[in-house]
Amino acid sequence: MTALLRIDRLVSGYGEARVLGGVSFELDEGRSLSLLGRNGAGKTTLVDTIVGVTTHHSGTISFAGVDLTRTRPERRAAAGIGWVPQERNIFRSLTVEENLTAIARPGPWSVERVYSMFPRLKERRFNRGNQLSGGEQQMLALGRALMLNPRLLLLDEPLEGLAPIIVDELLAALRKIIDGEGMSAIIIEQKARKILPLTDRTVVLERGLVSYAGESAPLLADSEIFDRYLALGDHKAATA
Amino acid sequence: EDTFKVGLILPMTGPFASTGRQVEAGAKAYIAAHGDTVAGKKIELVVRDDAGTADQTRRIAQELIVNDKVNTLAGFGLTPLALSVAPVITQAKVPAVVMAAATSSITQASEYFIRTSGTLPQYSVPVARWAHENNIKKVVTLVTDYGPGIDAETWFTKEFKAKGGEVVEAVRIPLQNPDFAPFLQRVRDAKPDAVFVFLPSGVGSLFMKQFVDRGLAEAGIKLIGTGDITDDDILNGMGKPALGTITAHFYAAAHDSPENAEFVKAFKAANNNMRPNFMAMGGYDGMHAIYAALEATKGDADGAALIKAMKGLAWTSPRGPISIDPQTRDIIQNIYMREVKDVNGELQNVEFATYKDVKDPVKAGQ
Amino acid sequence: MLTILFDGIAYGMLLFILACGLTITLGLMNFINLAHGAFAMAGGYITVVLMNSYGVSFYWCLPIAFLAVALAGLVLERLLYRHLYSKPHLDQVLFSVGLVFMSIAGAYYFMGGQQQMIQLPQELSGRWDFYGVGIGRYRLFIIVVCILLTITLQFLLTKTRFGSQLRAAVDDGRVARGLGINVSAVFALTFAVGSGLAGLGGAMGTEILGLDPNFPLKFMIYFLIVVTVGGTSSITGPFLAALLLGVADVAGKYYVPQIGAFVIYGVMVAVLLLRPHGLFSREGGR
Amino acid sequence: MSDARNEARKRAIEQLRRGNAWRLYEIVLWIAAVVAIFVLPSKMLLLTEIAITALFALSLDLVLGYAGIVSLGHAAFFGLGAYAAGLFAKYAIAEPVTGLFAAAAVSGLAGFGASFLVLRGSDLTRLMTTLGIALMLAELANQMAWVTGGADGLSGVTIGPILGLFEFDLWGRTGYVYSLAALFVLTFVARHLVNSSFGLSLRAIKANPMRAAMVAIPARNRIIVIYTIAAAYAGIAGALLTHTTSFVSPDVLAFHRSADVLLVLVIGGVGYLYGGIIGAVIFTVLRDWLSVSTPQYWMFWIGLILIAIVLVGRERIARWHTFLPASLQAGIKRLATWRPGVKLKESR
Amino acid sequence: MTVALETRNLVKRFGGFTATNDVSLTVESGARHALIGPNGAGKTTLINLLTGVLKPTSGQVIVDGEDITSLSSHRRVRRGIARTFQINQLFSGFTPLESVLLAINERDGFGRSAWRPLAAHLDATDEAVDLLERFGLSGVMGEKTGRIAYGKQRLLEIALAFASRPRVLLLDEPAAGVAEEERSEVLAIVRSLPAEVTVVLIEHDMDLVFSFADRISVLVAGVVMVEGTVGEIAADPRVKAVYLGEDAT
Ligand SMILES: Nc1ncnc2c1ncn2[C@@H]1O[C@H](COP(=O)(O)OP(=O)(O)OP(=O)(O)O)[C@@H](O)[C@H]1O
Ligand SMILES: Nc1ncnc2c1ncn2[C@@H]1O[C@H](COP(=O)(O)OP(=O)(O)OP(=O)(O)O)[C@@H](O)[C@H]1O
Ligand SMILES: [Mg+2]
Ligand SMILES: [Mg+2]
Repeated sequence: MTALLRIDRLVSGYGEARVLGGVSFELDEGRSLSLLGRNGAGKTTLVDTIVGVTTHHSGTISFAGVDLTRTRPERRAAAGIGWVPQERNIFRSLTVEENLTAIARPGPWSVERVYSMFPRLKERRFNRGNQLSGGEQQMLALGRALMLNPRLLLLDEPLEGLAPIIVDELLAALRKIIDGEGMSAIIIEQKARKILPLTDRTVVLERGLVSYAGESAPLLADSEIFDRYLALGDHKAATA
Repeated sequence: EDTFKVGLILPMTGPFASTGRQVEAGAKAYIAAHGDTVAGKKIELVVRDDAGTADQTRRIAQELIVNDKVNTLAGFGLTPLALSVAPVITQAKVPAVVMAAATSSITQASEYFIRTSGTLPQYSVPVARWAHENNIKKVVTLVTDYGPGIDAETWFTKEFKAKGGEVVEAVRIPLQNPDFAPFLQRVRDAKPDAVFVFLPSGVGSLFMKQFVDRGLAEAGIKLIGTGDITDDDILNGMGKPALGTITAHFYAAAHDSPENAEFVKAFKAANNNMRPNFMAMGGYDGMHAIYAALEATKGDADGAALIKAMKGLAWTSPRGPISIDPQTRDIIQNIYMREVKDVNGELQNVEFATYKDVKDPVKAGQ
Repeated sequence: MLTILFDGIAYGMLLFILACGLTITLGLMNFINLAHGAFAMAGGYITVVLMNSYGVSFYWCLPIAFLAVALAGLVLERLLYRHLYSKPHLDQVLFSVGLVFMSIAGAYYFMGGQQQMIQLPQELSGRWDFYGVGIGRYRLFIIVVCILLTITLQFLLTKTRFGSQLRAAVDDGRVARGLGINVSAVFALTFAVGSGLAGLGGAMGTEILGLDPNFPLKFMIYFLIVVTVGGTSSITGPFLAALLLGVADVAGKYYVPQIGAFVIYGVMVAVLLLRPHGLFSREGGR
Repeated sequence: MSDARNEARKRAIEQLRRGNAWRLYEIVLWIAAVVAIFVLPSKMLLLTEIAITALFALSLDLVLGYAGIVSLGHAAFFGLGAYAAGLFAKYAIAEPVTGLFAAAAVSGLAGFGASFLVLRGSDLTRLMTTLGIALMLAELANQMAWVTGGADGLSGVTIGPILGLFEFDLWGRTGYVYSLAALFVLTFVARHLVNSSFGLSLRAIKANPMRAAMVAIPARNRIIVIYTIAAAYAGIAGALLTHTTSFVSPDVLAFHRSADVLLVLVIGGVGYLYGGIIGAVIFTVLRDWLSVSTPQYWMFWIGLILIAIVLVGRERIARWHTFLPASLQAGIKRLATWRPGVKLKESR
Repeated sequence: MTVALETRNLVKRFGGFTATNDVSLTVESGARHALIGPNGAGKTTLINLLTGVLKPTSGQVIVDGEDITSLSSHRRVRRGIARTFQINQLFSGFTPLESVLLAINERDGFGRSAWRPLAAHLDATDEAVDLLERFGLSGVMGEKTGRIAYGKQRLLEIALAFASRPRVLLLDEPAAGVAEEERSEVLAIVRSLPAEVTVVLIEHDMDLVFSFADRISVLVAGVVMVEGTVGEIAADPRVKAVYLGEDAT
């Protein structure tokens, strides 16, 4: 069985500037991956490159056996990639409902199902994108990505700004989506411990390079390994 | 030193570009017909575009005099354009032949201006006279709200009132005006015998259409005006609505004379079948004035000498007999009353009456 | 009195028909397309040439002008415009003014500088007298066409998914693409429709406004006024604005001709001071 | 620790200094402008026009490039200045420098009044509000014929010698020197203005008004001030036109003038002061050259060039030297980063 | 203790929707006050009302005993109120140095100084450099703000609020998007502000809230549901039900 997503020696950035310096990893269908790393490590850049909205320099991205490296972003979405951008980027002149329907693709996720996951959105369905609270925008961004009925979800800090109770619900929902429906996901999160239990694999980025790629479990289980890749000491060393 | 340069400054682009084209074509038609050497000098025409902006006209004039060493300036599509060069030509002592601009005051702004077009009062007054003679008692005037329009309104009204007529209303239309509806409705509601109209030439055709569409003609209101509204250049495209319009002007392409027949033929041949209008005539006769003056000075290109030679010139132009008033340097010419008629499938301004040797009434009155 | 009202409405509708394409390109696509008038002019010249040289009926000219100009718009969009969506507004101004200049010179070259005229079919010229109110037939025709257009456009833009996709693409093109909206196709199609509408406006406007190479510059201000006063977030806004401006302008010129020239600008400035985002824009809209 | 701090401090000051140091291209530009007096005697009039347009565009840059307020009616202030200078010379004092002050005062006052109208609204709204104001003024100039001479223009304006010493000559040399001097002084002032705290706050208002308010910037206040200053600048430009042509007609207020100056500024690039000057040089020279070579169709070529500028991108045009061979590039770079007080060889 | 910040019956309606419903809140001077509540409860709206970004439908805002309800935003900042935004509001074309310098100069009343070059404000530059250093931004001091990583932008957002040396500091989810290990540092900097500075913090990260605040108000559907000490709030079953969820610390 081939991997759902295969990234090979990917170099990308913004215009001339290169942020990712050759990143490789794979993700199988139905599995999930935590993407970790400090501020500025290039996590967002990686996800955005998979979506196709950064400048690609070299390397390949293949998805479900098809090479997507040169495919336009809208085609990638059609191929089954759903995206929650870091800054949410809700379409501000569309209502909540239009935000969901404008990009919808057929599949199990419908407006009603998103509403049942986030009742708050249903209450605000006629509000326009720029009239939502930060957390509501976050919910909408996630709902919007689900409306694409993707095979792979790319979540860039999806928990940021959500109330704890919603975070819990959301994590549960994500688990259900990944385990129950076989959707794959790449999740970026600042608080590694929140998502490590949820994901099978982990990639840690450091200055545009992969510093750890492997199972998630050992990171959680062994605090020494966790610290080596993700904790403060390392941070101090780097800025000194 | 064997060339004699004429700097022709015209609006070749912008809203008044058609003026520029006609004048230029007229001037070129003259050169084509009369050769390019006069009194041993080769005439060279330097055409420049001022886009209808006065400070450009002024700069170009100055540059032509200082750098290109032109011997005469000519052209000037609009009054402010002509006025802006007045200080320059006075200082540099270079004659300037006004070929299109039509406000009376221009020639007073400098001793070095002469004019071969005409002045609005010159052909507005005859309309008033004709209207009076033809039993029109109540008139509404309708003019574009800028210098020439106001000139036309003033002088028509003055003459018409003097003859005992009544101007019931004076309507002015803004220069930028997409729709005539409210103004025409006003005219209609005033129920005059006739409406006297001056509009810049392109606009005239639209006006005419709406005039008919709105049923003013049916309501018995006669359309009279200066020849600008039945500009020969576009008259033929106006179609039926234009028929029967009475206008006064110094030139009609249909003017019946051998000189004119020849001119029109040559002009059309050289300009892709474009019909000459009064602006082309201004350009044509302007060149004649320059030629004749140079002839008279025997090739002496000195500005003062040229101006002196131009004063009092008299000749038979395609438009009829004309002369340059030695006192005012303005043109004296016949003004014709014309009616738009269908002549062999083409609309023409057909002349039916003549006011002979009309002077600019403004200066005549002073 | 009622005649003036009718004339005002008709004049407003004429403004609207010319401006509604711009409502789409400027209002919805957020592209400052000052060359809108050039597309309108193209529609006008197509009509003039077809009617005067080939004797095509006026009614046929309208759809032909729409389609031909839409096609031209599409080609230009693919070749040039699409590179400019992401550029600053000022670049768009520069570009479209460049296009205006070229179109003016082009029109001079091919069509000459004089006013072009068309002869309307018999049934559209003249007017009816309806209990003392003069109803110009052509003016009535314009009003009817306008109302139909407005309804269709409003439906397309607010009630269809295409409309949402368009607005999403304008709000944030990068993210819209990342979420599967074919932004370039949406823009191309919209731009083509906008241009086509300009062409239609030009074809219908020739009779009343005339047509000469300066058309794009001469009427640019009026298009912009309608769109600005109406607000850029809907089609109905500019529609109502055009009505208001038309009636105000005609009535102003009829009743107080001395200040007739100021009316339309005065109304515009007053409206914009009171409602900076346009008379009929939703609060907080773009 | 304090070493690192000192280092950071030095970098900071260096960074800020770089912002307002005289650049080589500026110096070259001014020298070239002065040299032109002697080597291009036949082009004085064109150069005068360039200087006036440049000043006018500079004025627009102050509001557009720095405060982010677009305007399609900037000719209102230019025209007011032109008329003010004309009337002032005709009825009061014929000496032009006094006239400049008079024009600046009139336009500045008008700008102060108008600034309240552009405080709110989007780009489009401001564009149209300013346009509306200018068009109404133009119409007013047309209708108030008893003051302005109406559509025929204000003639009979005679301008005295500058400071009672220098007569305007037919070749336009005095006019050029006069305009250039005004341009230089005002650019110098503007340079200080935009490189100060005040200038930074303007750019902040343009970049993000909400945050600007949250760092205590009184946006209304600042906009009113800069708008008034810019209007005075435009008025001076208009006055220079009156002084060098001794004639005023309503097209000083016309729409095309507002549009042209916007084009000029955008061609040259907004927000760095010299955009107006460079744009004026490019636009005026091109237009003159094209309209001499093809009086009827020059608009076509200008249009083509505008489109090309946009499509190629001003940044890329500005980086033309990157297409040169590497050795030349290095040389140019060194020259371009040169500042007074730094020896050529040292700068890297 | 004196009251630094007070709202009286503050109401904000958007059309038919009431985002802030009769909120009367008092925050004592020098307090470390947290404001929590579900998404869409109206926390940001309240901050917007306090800072003049929004105008209240009714009610008053009082700072240091003075009614500032009708003052514009920049005047409020002058009176010592500063804030951060939940969604970054930065000058993306400025460098962090310029941004901070701007805030400092405005605070010191040099905003109108139109002749003196920026580099000549030496004290301000020093202060700016120190501030950037404290937030770990001196490395990117000279880069365009739009190009630095999101997390650093968040830090700049806070630094800007600091630059105006507020007496009342309103922080709207300052830690969102900041790396986990830096969060506590940021809050440590906030905590190290002089004791008389009043801080109101909105945050969904309960670890931070509980370690930082001495009092907490819980806002639900535009209404203050409860207010109390950390212990009281953490134990309150209603707060658990609507906000904290079960497994909260
Ligand atoms: N638009 C841009 N242009 C240029 N450089 C950029 C741009 N956006 C980000 N960068 C640079 O790319 C690098 C990686 O940024 P990225 O946003 O991918 O980091 P991240 O790991 O997502 O960080 P964070 O946790 O803060 O979101 C940073 O050094 C940043 O300065
Ligand atoms: N301009 C507006 N028009 C209509 N409703 C609005 C507007 N702005 C905000 N709202 C609504 O007001 C409510 C309160 O929003 P607010 O941003 O204050 O929430 P919040 O408590 O900060 O939430 P979060 O924790 O998610 O940031 C939300 O439901 C939002 O949808
Ligand atoms: Mg990120
Ligand atoms: Mg919030």
